[in-house]
Amino acid sequence: MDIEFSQEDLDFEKEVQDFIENNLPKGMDLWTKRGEWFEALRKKGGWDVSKWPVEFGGPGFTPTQRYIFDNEMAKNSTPPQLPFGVGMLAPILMNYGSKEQQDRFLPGIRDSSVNWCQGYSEPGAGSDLANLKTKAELTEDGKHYIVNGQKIWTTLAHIAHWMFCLVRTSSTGVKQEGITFLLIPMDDPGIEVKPIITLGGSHTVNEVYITDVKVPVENRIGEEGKGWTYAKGLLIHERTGLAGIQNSVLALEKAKENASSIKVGDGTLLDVPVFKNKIGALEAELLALEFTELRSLAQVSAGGDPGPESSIMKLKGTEIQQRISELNLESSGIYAAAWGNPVGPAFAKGATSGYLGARATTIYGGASEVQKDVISKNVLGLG
Amino acid sequence: MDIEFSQEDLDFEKEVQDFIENNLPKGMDLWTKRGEWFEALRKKGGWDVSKWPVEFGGPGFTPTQRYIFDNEMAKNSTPPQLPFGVGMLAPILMNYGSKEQQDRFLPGIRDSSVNWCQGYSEPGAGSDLANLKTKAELTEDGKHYIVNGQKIWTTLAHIAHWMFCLVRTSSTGVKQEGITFLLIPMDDPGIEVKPIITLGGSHTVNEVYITDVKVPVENRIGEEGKGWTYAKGLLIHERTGLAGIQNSVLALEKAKENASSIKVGDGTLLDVPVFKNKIGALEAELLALEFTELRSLAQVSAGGDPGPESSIMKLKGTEIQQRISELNLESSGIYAAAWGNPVGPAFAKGATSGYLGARATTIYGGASEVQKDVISKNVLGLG
Amino acid sequence: MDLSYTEEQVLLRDSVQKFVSDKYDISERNKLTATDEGFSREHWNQFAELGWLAMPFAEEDGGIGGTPVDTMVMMEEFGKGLVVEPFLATIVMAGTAISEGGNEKQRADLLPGIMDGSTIASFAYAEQQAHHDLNNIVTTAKKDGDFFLVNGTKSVVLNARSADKLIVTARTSGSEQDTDGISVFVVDADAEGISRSDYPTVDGLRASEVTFKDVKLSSDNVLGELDKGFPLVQKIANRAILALSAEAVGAMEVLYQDTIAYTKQREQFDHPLSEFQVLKHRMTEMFMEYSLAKSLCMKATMLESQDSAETQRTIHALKYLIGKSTRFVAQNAVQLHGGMGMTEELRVAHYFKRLTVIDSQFGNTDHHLTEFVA
Amino acid sequence: MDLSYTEEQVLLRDSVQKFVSDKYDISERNKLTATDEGFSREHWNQFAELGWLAMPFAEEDGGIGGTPVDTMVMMEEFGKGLVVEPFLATIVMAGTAISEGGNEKQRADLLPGIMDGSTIASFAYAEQQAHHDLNNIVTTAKKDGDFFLVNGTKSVVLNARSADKLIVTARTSGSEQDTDGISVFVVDADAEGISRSDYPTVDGLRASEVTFKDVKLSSDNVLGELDKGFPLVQKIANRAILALSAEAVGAMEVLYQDTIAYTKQREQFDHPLSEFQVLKHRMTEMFMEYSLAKSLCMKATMLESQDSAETQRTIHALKYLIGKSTRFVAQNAVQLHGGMGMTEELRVAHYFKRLTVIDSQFGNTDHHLTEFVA
Repeated sequence: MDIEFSQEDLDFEKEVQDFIENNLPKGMDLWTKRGEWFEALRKKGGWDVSKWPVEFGGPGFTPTQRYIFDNEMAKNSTPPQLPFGVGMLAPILMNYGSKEQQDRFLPGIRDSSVNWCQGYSEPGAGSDLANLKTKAELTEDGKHYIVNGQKIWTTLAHIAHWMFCLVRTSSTGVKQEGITFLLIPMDDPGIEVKPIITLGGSHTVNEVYITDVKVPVENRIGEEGKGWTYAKGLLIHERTGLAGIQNSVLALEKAKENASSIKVGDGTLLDVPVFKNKIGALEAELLALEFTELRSLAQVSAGGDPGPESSIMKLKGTEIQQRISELNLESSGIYAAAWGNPVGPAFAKGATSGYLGARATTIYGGASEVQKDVISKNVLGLG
Repeated sequence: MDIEFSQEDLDFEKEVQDFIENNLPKGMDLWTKRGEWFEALRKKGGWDVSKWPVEFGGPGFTPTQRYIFDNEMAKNSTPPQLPFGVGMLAPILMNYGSKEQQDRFLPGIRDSSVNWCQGYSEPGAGSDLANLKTKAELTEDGKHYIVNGQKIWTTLAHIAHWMFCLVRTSSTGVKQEGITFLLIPMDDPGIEVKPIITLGGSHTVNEVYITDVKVPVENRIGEEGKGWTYAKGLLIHERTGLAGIQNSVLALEKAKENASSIKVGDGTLLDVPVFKNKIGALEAELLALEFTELRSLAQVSAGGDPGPESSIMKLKGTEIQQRISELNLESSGIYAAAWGNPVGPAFAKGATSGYLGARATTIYGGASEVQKDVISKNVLGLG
Repeated sequence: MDLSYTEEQVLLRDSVQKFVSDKYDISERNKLTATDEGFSREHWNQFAELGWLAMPFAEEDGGIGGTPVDTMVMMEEFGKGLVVEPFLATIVMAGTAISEGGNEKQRADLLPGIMDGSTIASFAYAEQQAHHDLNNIVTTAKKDGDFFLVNGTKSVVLNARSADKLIVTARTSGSEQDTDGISVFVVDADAEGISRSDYPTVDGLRASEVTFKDVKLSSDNVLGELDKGFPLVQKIANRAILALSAEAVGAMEVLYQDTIAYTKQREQFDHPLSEFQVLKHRMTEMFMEYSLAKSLCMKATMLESQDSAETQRTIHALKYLIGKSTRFVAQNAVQLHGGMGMTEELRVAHYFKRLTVIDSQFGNTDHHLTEFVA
Repeated sequence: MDLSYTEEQVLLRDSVQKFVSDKYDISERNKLTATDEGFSREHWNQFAELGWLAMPFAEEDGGIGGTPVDTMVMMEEFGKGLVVEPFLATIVMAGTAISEGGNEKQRADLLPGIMDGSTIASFAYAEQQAHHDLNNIVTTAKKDGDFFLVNGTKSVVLNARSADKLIVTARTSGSEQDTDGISVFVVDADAEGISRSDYPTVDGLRASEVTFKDVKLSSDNVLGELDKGFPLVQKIANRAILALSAEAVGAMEVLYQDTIAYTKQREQFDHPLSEFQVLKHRMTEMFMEYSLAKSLCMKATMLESQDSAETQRTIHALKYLIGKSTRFVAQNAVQLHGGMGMTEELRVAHYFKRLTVIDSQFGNTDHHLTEFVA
């Protein structure tokens, strides 16, 4: 048992740190020179698609390398990629798509020239994702599907060129069967996108209405009726990713910094016991969660599966994200009330919307209550 | 709206205070002269049976008087009566017993010459009380029941002369029906009492084995098959009583006093922020719960029913009892480990057993989980 | 002891309830919060006609002579409707300042306009360095001959944009954290040297940063005793806390009931959400939090009405408990509404935002817990 | 990075597991706790034969040269079995004092007896006025010519009744709360002037109040540097906390698993308890608390093994988290066992009591949170 990385891994960590030091645009350049950054990552050997396997141009990282890579990126707040193409659709294409589909779609995904959105959720199917109703009927000639239905909570649908979509091709049998995985162009006249304004006041998610959209069968991934199987494996992966543990480590440091800038009496808010103890409790749990992630990584590195511990990461990770957002809300004091205009300390401007927006983390990607159902069943063996 | 008591109620309060001042034995006398205390209560006008109606020799208190009376008794830690006879069986006898039964049993209940225990719980029926299996079969001549079965968690069965008991006389239909209310003498050779030693190390509860006990039909209260109805009304009453709010007010003061006797650094434990804030949070909730009890009382005084608020009192009251017991456990510091021998500060001797024993409060008398089921159904209308 | 409302209080509650049910569905409220002032002058005039604006003021001042209990009755209903009119700023905050601090002439000059709805007023007390400490004031009012010159900036002044009068706290002696040396002034909102930066609040109301630059005031502007204004500030804060707490209780009632209604009709995994035991228990806990908060709100309000010695401690306990319970109820209302709870479409989001703001006003839950145990 | 056990550690774990499953069902344990000493000398000798008592000691001292990770492996299994033998007192506490504080002669004199099982030893450090502060010591060791005279009372000294040697902390200079001026002594448990009052502990072990009256010691009895003993005390406490935490992790594992098993077979309202969603989620939360505590226990133990600068802070975080999670897991294990959980009959009550005691040892959850944020 050894908590230190091996020398090889330490060398790799140094390599990543040096790369970031030399290539990450500084200050405002971060926004204007994102393209150059991704280009540098690509040239480094597929670091732009760090999770892709070697045969598709990825770097083929070991689990430990991937962990180190992700951590260093998080620590340096490097610009994120939109997850839908590179992170979500690509693995499905690689595993279940045909060679033609891979050749057709992967390049656009990789160079970010094509934006994707994920069409899974529906109004009647929240955490009960398999309960979806959007219907795809094969035309008589067997060449097209006619798709009708409605998707909701579709993140960035309003800037997407394509949507990967779960649709129902059969409604006999259990509801997980009869679901098919289709790729639908968003510029089809039968597609209508309506914004949903959320609690934090922002427009990220949308409703997508699909009316008589004609989708060629070439746009179907894998077999008809097997879409749920294709999507499910990735959902689990998505959920682990939603834990955002390294981001929380950074966010907690920032929250402490914010509190230390707030004068209270002769000290700062960070000296107020009730607040300080709350931070302490949170930090202790985060330390434990961080190491839980490492335990899971160690098991994967040793060729095992991620272990039962990994199941708790989304649950606990999102709860911690919410609690950190509460700390910032509280630090902003009376300015928590202000909207829009920056008044009070600089961080206060984002504090309330951060708090409001964070409520979504325990709802999206499988509500915490559903996660607990799943853990009690799959991990603890409770009916 | 007026938070003050009426002049009449204030006069009554004074009367109770004076009575206690003049009659309550002091110091160690409290243990040797209990009899005289109860005798004085009786002579005062049925104050020994403060909840009994006038026609049975009780004082006929108004709801407010009863509240004041109970509070003053709690504040002065007057010796409690065992609840089984005076508090639990008597109201059932008064409401459902025959004149003969009342004349036969009430005197012994009132003068404490006869100890009673409650035979409701069974091994297979915890919070699901109606699921009881103890069987009573009528003899052919219709003069006796032959009772067989087992009761558990029977408080003070080992010193009881009689047990009031729920037994099954029919097992067709829904399980709440077919339950009959019987009075069984504990000196019957078919009764065997086995002690259960609980977490706090004490012997209060027992298992009671009932084998071929022959009970005359004169010992049945009310009709056969209606026992559940008789017992149920009182269970609700028992549960409200279990909240122990005034006792918690006193116990919290005592817990603060205990903590203030523990030196920590240059102050006391009461100055340690994490501990102090925990007390503050508890005290605020207890203030709210105390006033919730008053709200309920006010509604009863005005001729209404106790209102939905009363349903939360057992739940929250027992949770608060447990939290107070945790404070004492923590104040006792390293001496929390010691058992039996008095070492460390005087209060530490009872602190750990108090903490262990308090775990029962959220289990007995309807587990908290069952209480929540009941509130969600009856108060919130959730199926 | 009598915890039931008087006949007048029942009538008052019913009239506010009727107003709310007639005027305040969420789309109506959204229209109001999108206007410049963020509320309706028409409603405000109606409040005046109904006598609501005169309620807390003494009969000798032309008011109705109500107590904080009457204000509680109204605020709880306002809370249920998320009413946006400036009752808190004008009647509770400024009104308390004038009625409790003003001399006969000041009361006669100022209260009639407040009661008839023609004067909007607010209370400018908060400052950036103060966090939640009422006594932490660096805005100064320096004696200059017969006058005072006021300099400083006040933060998050509610409805300042609409106000005719501002009640301002300033330091006339002592240093930053002294309770002594604080004075309370009443100022024309358009006095020379006053400038504002206006903004909407998270919950759709209006607030401003208000800067005072050599604003010239006379001793006629002083409410109460010079240098000894802190008890008045504390009194205003206490009344505001009671009002906000009653509003929060009303809002929590709507939230737990909306959540029950939503979970009954929303199906997941082939069952209404309301059949899931975990959600049933959660809603029970929401109801419990609401009930306990309501109890303590009633108790503290009655103690304040009867000027009890326990009042101050109970108010600290109350604002702590309100912060704790509103957070639990509001967060779980959103959680149980799922994605829909995150949208501006349902009213749950709006109640969530209002309750978030209430916790930030006059000291948050941590602040009052600290004061309570001090 | 490698978080798997070495081959030796796997063997070690398996051998402790085998011992526990052979020797430690709850009725066997009850027999042991009812004996005078509260544990079995036979078991202890077996521990020695299996090499467990020599595990943490350096090879040059005749030990096996294990790290705190090896101790963790054993303690976690001891925790699963609620093992009563004095491993914590003799090996972890006294053993650390001697191996980390003793000079070559002291190690050579004392360690062989400890490792072969013939010497039982304990650590007498706690005092009534200290609450949980390690540096708060009023027991004195006053220089008297070539000797020291020790006076004072030590509380809750584990296994003192069986001990041949006691490690004692005393003040050789400075005042009550100084970290300077603390010295650590090793004393014969039957030295003149030592008296004991023995009692059982809540969890069935043995402890004593130990009073020192003019106990005469020489400089040969000093472990480490005179007046500079505090870092050694801290080291002993840290090792004890790691051991107790691993034991607690083992005990929590049994509790959450026993609760799952019990709820599967116990029916209420015509369903096994395990089908009620509220209980399923509660058990999930118990599992989560256990998992997180286990993670932090592993991390802190590895940091201590590698003598990292982060160790001290992480150990404070750990003992805080262990206190928090054991309370949640133990309380809910009892709650979900219902009345049966309250009886001495099932083992859940015994684990509950052991975990309650662990929180009181070497600083409770509040104490370590306060230290963690200091």
